[in-house]
Amino acid sequence: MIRVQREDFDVGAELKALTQGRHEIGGVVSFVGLVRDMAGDAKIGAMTLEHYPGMTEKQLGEIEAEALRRWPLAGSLIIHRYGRLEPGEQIVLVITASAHREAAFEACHFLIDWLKTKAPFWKLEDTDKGAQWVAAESRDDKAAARWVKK
Amino acid sequence: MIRVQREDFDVGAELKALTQGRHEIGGVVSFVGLVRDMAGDAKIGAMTLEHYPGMTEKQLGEIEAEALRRWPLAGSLIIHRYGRLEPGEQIVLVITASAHREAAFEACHFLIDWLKTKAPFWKLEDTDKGAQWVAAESRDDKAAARWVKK
Amino acid sequence: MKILWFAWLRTRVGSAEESLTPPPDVRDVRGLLAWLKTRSPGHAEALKNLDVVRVAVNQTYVQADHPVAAGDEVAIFPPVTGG
Amino acid sequence: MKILWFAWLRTRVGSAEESLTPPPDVRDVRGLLAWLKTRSPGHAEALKNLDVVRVAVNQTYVQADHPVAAGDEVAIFPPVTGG
Repeated sequence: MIRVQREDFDVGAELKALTQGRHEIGGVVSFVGLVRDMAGDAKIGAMTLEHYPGMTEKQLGEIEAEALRRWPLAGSLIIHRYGRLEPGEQIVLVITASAHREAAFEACHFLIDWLKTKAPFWKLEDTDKGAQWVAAESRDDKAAARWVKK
Repeated sequence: MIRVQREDFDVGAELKALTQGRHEIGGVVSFVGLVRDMAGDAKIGAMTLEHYPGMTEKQLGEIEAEALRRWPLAGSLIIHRYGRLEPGEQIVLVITASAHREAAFEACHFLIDWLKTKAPFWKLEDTDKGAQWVAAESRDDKAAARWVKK
Repeated sequence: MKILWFAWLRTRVGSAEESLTPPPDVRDVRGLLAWLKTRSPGHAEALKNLDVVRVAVNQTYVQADHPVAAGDEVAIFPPVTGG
Repeated sequence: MKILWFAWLRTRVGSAEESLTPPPDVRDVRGLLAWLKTRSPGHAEALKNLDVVRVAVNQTYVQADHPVAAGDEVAIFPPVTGG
Protein backbone atom coordinates (compact mmCIF):
# COMPACT_ATOMS: atom_id res chain seq x y z
CA MET A 1 0.00 0.00 0.00
CA ILE A 2 1.09 3.52 -0.87
CA ARG A 3 0.08 6.80 0.73
CA VAL A 4 1.40 10.26 -0.11
CA GLN A 5 0.00 12.79 2.35
CA ARG A 6 0.58 16.05 4.14
CA GLU A 7 -0.62 14.70 7.54
CA ASP A 8 1.47 12.87 10.10
CA PHE A 9 1.06 9.10 10.59
CA ASP A 10 0.78 6.80 13.63
CA VAL A 11 3.35 4.00 13.32
CA GLY A 12 1.73 1.84 16.00
CA ALA A 13 -1.69 2.03 14.35
CA GLU A 14 -0.24 1.29 10.90
CA LEU A 15 1.67 -1.75 12.22
CA LYS A 16 -1.48 -3.07 13.86
CA ALA A 17 -3.60 -2.55 10.74
CA LEU A 18 -1.04 -4.37 8.56
CA THR A 19 -0.68 -7.43 10.81
CA GLN A 20 -4.16 -7.72 12.39
CA GLY A 21 -5.46 -11.29 12.11
CA ARG A 22 -2.57 -12.29 9.80
CA HIS A 23 -1.16 -15.15 11.87
CA GLU A 24 1.22 -16.33 9.17
CA ILE A 25 3.37 -13.23 9.82
CA GLY A 26 6.42 -13.91 12.01
CA GLY A 27 8.45 -10.73 11.52
CA VAL A 28 7.69 -7.09 10.81
CA VAL A 29 10.38 -4.52 10.01
CA SER A 30 9.70 -0.82 9.89
CA PHE A 31 11.74 2.22 8.99
CA VAL A 32 10.83 5.75 10.04
CA GLY A 33 12.70 8.73 8.59
CA LEU A 34 12.78 11.87 10.72
CA VAL A 35 13.70 15.51 10.03
CA ARG A 36 17.12 16.22 11.58
CA ASP A 37 18.05 19.60 13.01
CA MET A 38 21.44 19.86 11.30
CA ALA A 39 22.61 19.73 7.67
CA GLY A 40 26.40 19.71 7.74
CA ASP A 41 27.13 22.69 10.00
CA ALA A 42 23.91 24.56 9.20
CA LYS A 43 21.05 24.52 11.69
CA ILE A 44 17.69 23.57 10.16
CA GLY A 45 14.59 25.47 11.21
CA ALA A 46 12.21 23.55 8.96
CA MET A 47 12.09 21.85 5.59
CA THR A 48 9.58 21.76 2.78
CA LEU A 49 9.08 18.59 0.77
CA GLU A 50 7.97 19.17 -2.80
CA HIS A 51 6.71 16.25 -4.89
CA TYR A 52 5.22 15.43 -8.28
CA PRO A 53 1.60 14.41 -7.66
CA GLY A 54 0.73 11.45 -9.83
CA MET A 55 4.25 10.36 -10.68
CA THR A 56 5.18 10.06 -7.01
CA GLU A 57 2.41 7.54 -6.34
CA LYS A 58 3.21 5.72 -9.60
CA GLN A 59 6.92 5.40 -8.75
CA LEU A 60 6.23 4.28 -5.19
CA GLY A 61 3.77 1.70 -6.52
CA GLU A 62 6.37 0.34 -8.93
CA ILE A 63 9.02 0.17 -6.21
CA GLU A 64 6.61 -1.69 -3.91
CA ALA A 65 5.64 -4.08 -6.74
CA GLU A 66 9.33 -4.84 -7.30
CA ALA A 67 9.79 -5.68 -3.59
CA LEU A 68 6.76 -7.98 -3.72
CA ARG A 69 8.29 -9.75 -6.73
CA ARG A 70 11.64 -10.22 -5.00
CA TRP A 71 10.59 -11.25 -1.48
CA PRO A 72 7.75 -13.38 -0.07
CA LEU A 73 5.97 -10.57 1.77
CA ALA A 74 2.67 -10.92 3.61
CA GLY A 75 2.21 -7.15 3.52
CA SER A 76 3.91 -3.83 2.93
CA LEU A 77 3.19 -0.14 3.39
CA ILE A 78 4.89 3.06 2.29
CA ILE A 79 3.72 6.43 3.62
CA HIS A 80 5.59 9.56 2.50
CA ARG A 81 4.69 13.07 3.61
CA TYR A 82 5.06 16.35 1.73
CA GLY A 83 4.79 20.01 2.73
CA ARG A 84 6.45 21.82 5.63
CA LEU A 85 8.06 19.72 8.37
CA GLU A 86 10.04 20.67 11.45
CA PRO A 87 12.98 18.86 13.08
CA GLY A 88 11.83 15.71 14.86
CA GLU A 89 8.81 15.28 12.58
CA GLN A 90 8.23 12.01 10.72
CA ILE A 91 8.87 12.12 6.94
CA VAL A 92 8.50 8.57 5.73
CA LEU A 93 7.36 5.16 6.95
CA VAL A 94 8.16 1.81 5.33
CA ILE A 95 6.76 -1.41 6.81
CA THR A 96 7.33 -4.94 5.53
CA ALA A 97 5.86 -8.12 7.01
CA SER A 98 6.81 -11.70 6.25
CA ALA A 99 6.76 -15.21 7.70
CA HIS A 100 10.50 -14.87 8.40
CA ARG A 101 12.55 -11.89 9.43
CA GLU A 102 15.20 -12.11 6.69
CA ALA A 103 12.77 -11.23 3.88
CA ALA A 104 11.22 -8.42 5.94
CA PHE A 105 14.60 -6.85 6.70
CA GLU A 106 15.85 -7.01 3.13
CA ALA A 107 12.64 -5.76 1.57
CA CYS A 108 12.35 -2.81 3.99
CA HIS A 109 15.95 -1.80 3.36
CA PHE A 110 15.46 -2.13 -0.40
CA LEU A 111 12.29 -0.02 -0.34
CA ILE A 112 13.84 2.94 1.46
CA ASP A 113 17.04 2.76 -0.62
CA TRP A 114 15.12 2.75 -3.90
CA LEU A 115 12.60 5.31 -2.76
CA LYS A 116 15.47 7.70 -1.97
CA THR A 117 16.79 7.62 -5.53
CA LYS A 118 13.60 7.05 -7.56
CA ALA A 119 10.58 8.69 -5.93
CA PRO A 120 10.12 12.32 -7.08
CA PHE A 121 10.49 14.30 -3.84
CA TRP A 122 12.77 17.29 -3.24
CA LYS A 123 13.75 18.84 0.05
CA LEU A 124 14.14 22.59 0.58
CA GLU A 125 15.78 23.31 3.91
CA ASP A 126 15.34 26.57 5.84
CA THR A 127 18.64 26.97 7.65
CA ASP A 128 20.41 29.69 9.62
CA LYS A 129 22.48 30.16 6.45
CA GLY A 130 19.44 30.64 4.23
CA ALA A 131 17.15 28.33 2.24
CA GLN A 132 18.87 25.58 0.29
CA TRP A 133 17.73 22.72 -1.91
CA VAL A 134 19.18 19.47 -0.60
CA ALA A 135 21.63 17.90 -3.08
CA ALA A 136 21.36 14.20 -3.90
CA GLU A 137 24.01 12.19 -2.07
CA SER A 138 26.30 9.77 -3.85
CA ARG A 139 26.00 7.39 -0.91
CA ASP A 140 22.28 7.09 -1.65
CA ASP A 141 23.09 6.12 -5.23
CA LYS A 142 25.51 3.50 -3.93
CA ALA A 143 22.96 2.17 -1.45
CA ALA A 144 20.40 1.82 -4.24
CA ALA A 145 22.92 0.24 -6.62
CA ARG A 146 23.41 -2.69 -4.22
CA TRP A 147 19.92 -3.87 -5.12
CA VAL A 148 20.34 -3.78 -8.91
CA LYS A 149 20.25 -7.34 -10.17
CA LYS A 150 23.42 -8.44 -11.90
CA MET B 1 17.55 -0.29 27.15
CA ILE B 2 16.47 -3.82 28.01
CA ARG B 3 13.10 -5.04 29.25
CA VAL B 4 12.07 -8.65 29.90
CA GLN B 5 8.40 -8.77 30.75
CA ARG B 6 5.23 -10.81 30.67
CA GLU B 7 3.05 -7.88 29.46
CA ASP B 8 2.53 -6.76 25.89
CA PHE B 9 4.19 -3.59 24.58
CA ASP B 10 3.05 -0.62 22.46
CA VAL B 11 5.44 -0.15 19.52
CA GLY B 12 4.21 3.36 18.71
CA ALA B 13 4.68 4.55 22.30
CA GLU B 14 8.16 2.99 22.53
CA LEU B 15 9.24 4.60 19.25
CA LYS B 16 8.02 7.97 20.44
CA ALA B 17 9.76 7.65 23.83
CA LEU B 18 13.05 6.70 22.18
CA THR B 19 13.10 9.56 19.68
CA GLN B 20 11.27 12.36 21.55
CA GLY B 21 13.27 15.59 21.39
CA ARG B 22 16.27 13.81 19.85
CA HIS B 23 16.59 15.87 16.66
CA GLU B 24 19.92 14.36 15.65
CA ILE B 25 18.08 11.12 14.78
CA GLY B 26 17.40 10.68 11.06
CA GLY B 27 16.40 7.01 10.86
CA VAL B 28 14.71 4.53 13.17
CA VAL B 29 14.45 0.83 12.38
CA SER B 30 12.28 -1.53 14.36
CA PHE B 31 11.70 -5.26 14.32
CA VAL B 32 8.65 -6.93 15.84
CA GLY B 33 8.49 -10.72 16.16
CA LEU B 34 5.00 -12.24 16.26
CA VAL B 35 3.68 -15.70 17.22
CA ARG B 36 2.78 -17.60 14.05
CA ASP B 37 -0.09 -20.07 13.88
CA MET B 38 1.81 -22.85 12.11
CA ALA B 39 5.01 -24.77 12.87
CA GLY B 40 5.80 -26.91 9.85
CA ASP B 41 2.45 -28.65 9.28
CA ALA B 42 1.31 -28.47 12.92
CA LYS B 43 -1.25 -25.87 13.98
CA ILE B 44 -0.21 -23.83 17.01
CA GLY B 45 -2.80 -23.03 19.67
CA ALA B 46 -0.40 -21.12 21.93
CA MET B 47 3.21 -21.07 23.00
CA THR B 48 4.95 -20.62 26.31
CA LEU B 49 8.25 -18.78 26.51
CA GLU B 50 10.51 -19.91 29.32
CA HIS B 51 13.57 -17.85 30.24
CA TYR B 52 16.40 -17.67 32.76
CA PRO B 53 15.72 -14.63 34.95
CA GLY B 54 18.93 -12.77 35.60
CA MET B 55 21.00 -14.31 32.81
CA THR B 56 18.45 -13.23 30.19
CA GLU B 57 18.79 -9.56 31.13
CA LYS B 58 22.58 -9.92 31.39
CA GLN B 59 22.88 -11.48 27.92
CA LEU B 60 20.55 -8.93 26.32
CA GLY B 61 22.55 -6.14 27.96
CA GLU B 62 25.79 -7.53 26.55
CA ILE B 63 24.31 -7.90 23.08
CA GLU B 64 23.03 -4.31 23.18
CA ALA B 65 26.42 -3.06 24.42
CA GLU B 66 28.09 -4.84 21.49
CA ALA B 67 25.74 -3.09 19.03
CA LEU B 68 26.51 0.28 20.64
CA ARG B 69 30.24 -0.43 20.22
CA ARG B 70 29.85 -1.37 16.56
CA TRP B 71 27.44 1.31 15.29
CA PRO B 72 26.93 5.02 16.05
CA LEU B 73 23.47 4.67 17.60
CA ALA B 74 21.52 7.51 19.20
CA GLY B 75 19.33 5.00 21.01
CA SER B 76 18.27 1.36 21.19
CA LEU B 77 15.63 -0.74 22.90
CA ILE B 78 15.05 -4.48 23.29
CA ILE B 79 11.81 -5.77 24.83
CA HIS B 80 11.31 -9.54 25.06
CA ARG B 81 8.23 -11.17 26.56
CA TYR B 82 7.92 -14.49 28.40
CA GLY B 83 4.98 -16.62 29.48
CA ARG B 84 2.00 -17.82 27.44
CA LEU B 85 1.38 -16.17 24.07
CA GLU B 86 -1.19 -16.84 21.36
CA PRO B 87 -0.81 -16.59 17.57
CA GLY B 88 -0.65 -12.97 16.45
CA GLU B 89 0.74 -11.78 19.79
CA GLN B 90 3.96 -9.77 19.93
CA ILE B 91 7.03 -11.62 21.28
CA VAL B 92 9.94 -9.26 20.83
CA LEU B 93 10.69 -5.66 19.86
CA VAL B 94 14.05 -4.28 18.76
CA ILE B 95 14.42 -0.57 17.95
CA THR B 96 17.57 1.20 16.81
CA ALA B 97 17.91 4.92 16.07
CA SER B 98 20.77 6.70 14.35
CA ALA B 99 21.62 9.83 12.39
CA HIS B 100 21.67 7.71 9.20
CA ARG B 101 19.60 4.71 8.20
CA GLU B 102 22.45 2.33 7.36
CA ALA B 103 23.65 2.04 10.97
CA ALA B 104 20.09 1.67 12.25
CA PHE B 105 19.31 -1.15 9.78
CA GLU B 106 22.50 -3.07 10.47
CA ALA B 107 22.33 -2.72 14.25
CA CYS B 108 18.66 -3.79 14.38
CA HIS B 109 19.35 -6.83 12.21
CA PHE B 110 22.42 -7.72 14.30
CA LEU B 111 20.48 -7.43 17.57
CA ILE B 112 17.68 -9.80 16.58
CA ASP B 113 20.12 -12.28 14.98
CA TRP B 114 22.33 -12.41 18.08
CA LEU B 115 19.41 -12.41 20.48
CA LYS B 116 18.02 -15.50 18.72
CA THR B 117 21.17 -17.52 19.35
CA LYS B 118 22.42 -16.06 22.66
CA ALA B 119 19.53 -14.92 24.87
CA PRO B 120 18.27 -17.73 27.12
CA PHE B 121 14.66 -18.18 26.01
CA TRP B 122 12.97 -21.43 25.03
CA LYS B 123 9.67 -21.91 23.24
CA LEU B 124 7.20 -24.66 24.09
CA GLU B 125 4.48 -24.89 21.43
CA ASP B 126 1.00 -26.29 22.08
CA THR B 127 0.03 -27.79 18.73
CA ASP B 128 -2.71 -30.06 17.41
CA LYS B 129 -0.03 -32.78 17.47
CA GLY B 130 0.82 -32.20 21.16
CA ALA B 131 3.24 -29.95 23.05
CA GLN B 132 6.71 -29.66 21.59
CA TRP B 133 9.84 -27.74 22.47
CA VAL B 134 10.99 -25.70 19.49
CA ALA B 135 14.37 -26.87 18.16
CA ALA B 136 17.08 -24.34 17.39
CA GLU B 137 17.38 -23.69 13.66
CA SER B 138 20.67 -23.89 11.80
CA ARG B 139 19.60 -20.87 9.74
CA ASP B 140 19.58 -18.82 12.96
CA ASP B 141 23.17 -19.91 13.67
CA LYS B 142 24.13 -18.91 10.14
CA ALA B 143 22.38 -15.55 10.47
CA ALA B 144 24.24 -14.86 13.73
CA ALA B 145 27.57 -16.05 12.32
CA ARG B 146 27.44 -13.30 9.67
CA TRP B 147 28.09 -10.77 12.43
CA VAL B 148 31.14 -12.50 13.94
CA LYS B 149 34.13 -10.30 13.27
CA LYS B 150 36.80 -11.96 11.21
CA MET C 1 3.00 19.92 -24.74
CA LYS C 2 2.92 20.40 -20.98
CA ILE C 3 6.30 21.13 -19.35
CA LEU C 4 6.57 20.75 -15.55
CA TRP C 5 9.51 22.16 -13.59
CA PHE C 6 10.40 21.06 -10.04
CA ALA C 7 12.63 22.14 -7.15
CA TRP C 8 15.50 24.49 -8.06
CA LEU C 9 14.83 24.08 -11.78
CA ARG C 10 11.38 25.56 -11.10
CA THR C 11 12.83 28.52 -9.17
CA ARG C 12 15.36 29.27 -11.96
CA VAL C 13 12.80 29.01 -14.75
CA GLY C 14 10.38 31.03 -12.60
CA SER C 15 7.40 28.84 -13.44
CA ALA C 16 6.08 25.46 -12.33
CA GLU C 17 4.22 24.69 -15.53
CA GLU C 18 4.32 25.83 -19.15
CA SER C 19 2.11 24.92 -22.13
CA LEU C 20 4.34 25.02 -25.18
CA THR C 21 4.37 24.02 -28.80
CA PRO C 22 7.95 23.19 -29.78
CA PRO C 23 8.96 23.52 -33.45
CA PRO C 24 8.48 20.37 -35.56
CA ASP C 25 12.21 19.51 -35.57
CA VAL C 26 12.05 18.86 -31.80
CA ARG C 27 11.52 15.10 -31.79
CA ASP C 28 13.19 13.80 -28.65
CA VAL C 29 14.13 14.83 -25.09
CA ARG C 30 17.60 15.99 -26.19
CA GLY C 31 16.08 18.28 -28.83
CA LEU C 32 13.45 19.54 -26.43
CA LEU C 33 16.01 20.51 -23.77
CA ALA C 34 18.15 22.28 -26.37
CA TRP C 35 15.14 24.27 -27.56
CA LEU C 36 13.95 25.07 -23.98
CA LYS C 37 17.39 26.54 -23.20
CA THR C 38 16.81 29.24 -25.81
CA ARG C 39 13.55 30.45 -24.26
CA SER C 40 14.97 32.72 -21.53
CA PRO C 41 18.12 33.37 -19.47
CA GLY C 42 16.36 31.51 -16.61
CA HIS C 43 15.80 28.46 -18.81
CA ALA C 44 19.41 28.59 -19.98
CA GLU C 45 20.63 28.80 -16.39
CA ALA C 46 18.36 25.92 -15.27
CA LEU C 47 19.56 23.64 -18.06
CA LYS C 48 23.25 24.63 -17.98
CA ASN C 49 24.44 21.30 -16.55
CA LEU C 50 22.37 18.41 -17.88
CA ASP C 51 24.17 15.94 -15.58
CA VAL C 52 21.92 17.12 -12.78
CA VAL C 53 18.71 17.15 -14.82
CA ARG C 54 16.24 14.25 -14.90
CA VAL C 55 13.35 13.95 -17.34
CA ALA C 56 10.08 12.03 -17.13
CA VAL C 57 7.67 11.77 -20.04
CA ASN C 58 4.12 10.97 -18.99
CA GLN C 59 5.37 10.22 -15.47
CA THR C 60 7.99 7.67 -16.53
CA TYR C 61 11.76 8.30 -16.34
CA VAL C 62 13.29 8.50 -19.82
CA GLN C 63 16.68 9.00 -21.48
CA ALA C 64 17.75 11.77 -23.88
CA ASP C 65 16.79 9.80 -27.00
CA HIS C 66 13.18 9.25 -25.88
CA PRO C 67 10.64 10.73 -28.34
CA VAL C 68 8.39 13.63 -27.33
CA ALA C 69 5.06 14.47 -28.96
CA ALA C 70 2.37 17.15 -28.80
CA GLY C 71 0.14 15.66 -26.05
CA ASP C 72 2.99 14.67 -23.71
CA GLU C 73 3.49 15.75 -20.09
CA VAL C 74 7.24 16.35 -19.79
CA ALA C 75 8.63 16.83 -16.26
CA ILE C 76 12.12 18.24 -15.73
CA PHE C 77 13.73 18.05 -12.30
CA PRO C 78 16.96 17.57 -10.35
CA PRO C 79 17.97 14.24 -8.76
CA VAL C 80 15.40 13.35 -6.12
CA THR C 81 16.07 13.79 -2.39
CA GLY C 82 13.08 12.34 -0.55
CA GLY C 83 12.96 9.63 2.09
CA MET D 1 26.37 -25.89 44.14
CA LYS D 2 23.09 -24.80 42.56
CA ILE D 3 22.12 -26.63 39.36
CA LEU D 4 19.38 -25.08 37.17
CA TRP D 5 17.66 -27.05 34.41
CA PHE D 6 15.68 -25.42 31.59
CA ALA D 7 13.24 -26.39 28.82
CA TRP D 8 13.22 -30.09 27.86
CA LEU D 9 16.26 -30.80 30.05
CA ARG D 10 14.15 -29.68 32.99
CA THR D 11 11.24 -31.92 32.04
CA ARG D 12 13.54 -34.96 31.65
CA VAL D 13 15.35 -34.36 34.93
CA GLY D 14 11.99 -33.67 36.57
CA SER D 15 13.26 -30.68 38.50
CA ALA D 16 14.05 -27.03 37.74
CA GLU D 17 16.64 -26.60 40.49
CA GLU D 18 18.85 -28.87 42.57
CA SER D 19 21.24 -28.05 45.43
CA LEU D 20 24.05 -30.57 45.20
CA THR D 21 27.52 -31.21 46.56
CA PRO D 22 29.50 -33.01 43.86
CA PRO D 23 32.43 -35.25 44.95
CA PRO D 24 35.80 -33.47 45.16
CA ASP D 25 37.11 -35.00 41.88
CA VAL D 26 34.47 -32.97 39.95
CA ARG D 27 36.50 -29.91 39.02
CA ASP D 28 35.11 -28.73 35.68
CA VAL D 29 31.92 -28.66 33.58
CA ARG D 30 32.86 -31.90 31.80
CA GLY D 31 33.32 -33.71 35.10
CA LEU D 32 30.12 -32.22 36.52
CA LEU D 33 28.01 -33.38 33.56
CA ALA D 34 29.52 -36.90 33.77
CA TRP D 35 28.67 -37.06 37.47
CA LEU D 36 25.14 -35.63 36.98
CA LYS D 37 24.41 -38.36 34.42
CA THR D 38 24.81 -41.01 37.14
CA ARG D 39 22.20 -39.46 39.45
CA SER D 40 19.02 -40.87 37.83
CA PRO D 41 17.71 -42.36 34.59
CA GLY D 42 16.13 -38.91 33.91
CA HIS D 43 19.49 -37.18 34.29
CA ALA D 44 21.13 -39.80 32.03
CA GLU D 45 18.42 -39.28 29.39
CA ALA D 46 18.70 -35.47 29.60
CA LEU D 47 22.48 -35.54 29.14
CA LYS D 48 22.61 -38.34 26.55
CA ASN D 49 23.67 -36.03 23.69
CA LEU D 50 25.93 -33.24 24.91
CA ASP D 51 25.93 -31.61 21.44
CA VAL D 52 22.55 -30.12 22.31
CA VAL D 53 23.46 -29.08 25.85
CA ARG D 54 24.66 -25.59 26.77
CA VAL D 55 26.14 -24.65 30.15
CA ALA D 56 26.37 -21.29 31.91
CA VAL D 57 28.32 -20.84 35.13
CA ASN D 58 27.18 -17.83 37.16
CA GLN D 59 25.12 -16.66 34.16
CA THR D 60 27.98 -16.71 31.64
CA TYR D 61 28.27 -19.24 28.80
CA VAL D 62 31.23 -21.57 29.35
CA GLN D 63 32.96 -24.49 27.65
CA ALA D 64 33.47 -28.04 29.00
CA ASP D 65 36.87 -27.25 30.54
CA HIS D 66 35.55 -24.34 32.65
CA PRO D 67 36.10 -24.93 36.40
CA VAL D 68 33.15 -25.34 38.77
CA ALA D 69 33.26 -24.70 42.52
CA ALA D 70 31.01 -25.05 45.55
CA GLY D 71 29.22 -21.68 45.45
CA ASP D 72 28.55 -21.67 41.69
CA GLU D 73 25.18 -21.39 39.95
CA VAL D 74 25.39 -23.84 37.04
CA ALA D 75 22.64 -23.65 34.42
CA ILE D 76 22.16 -26.47 31.93
CA PHE D 77 19.90 -25.97 28.94
CA PRO D 78 19.31 -26.72 25.25
CA PRO D 79 20.18 -24.25 22.44
CA VAL D 80 18.04 -21.14 22.87
CA THR D 81 14.98 -20.46 20.70
CA GLY D 82 13.73 -16.99 21.64
CA GLY D 83 13.17 -13.97 19.46
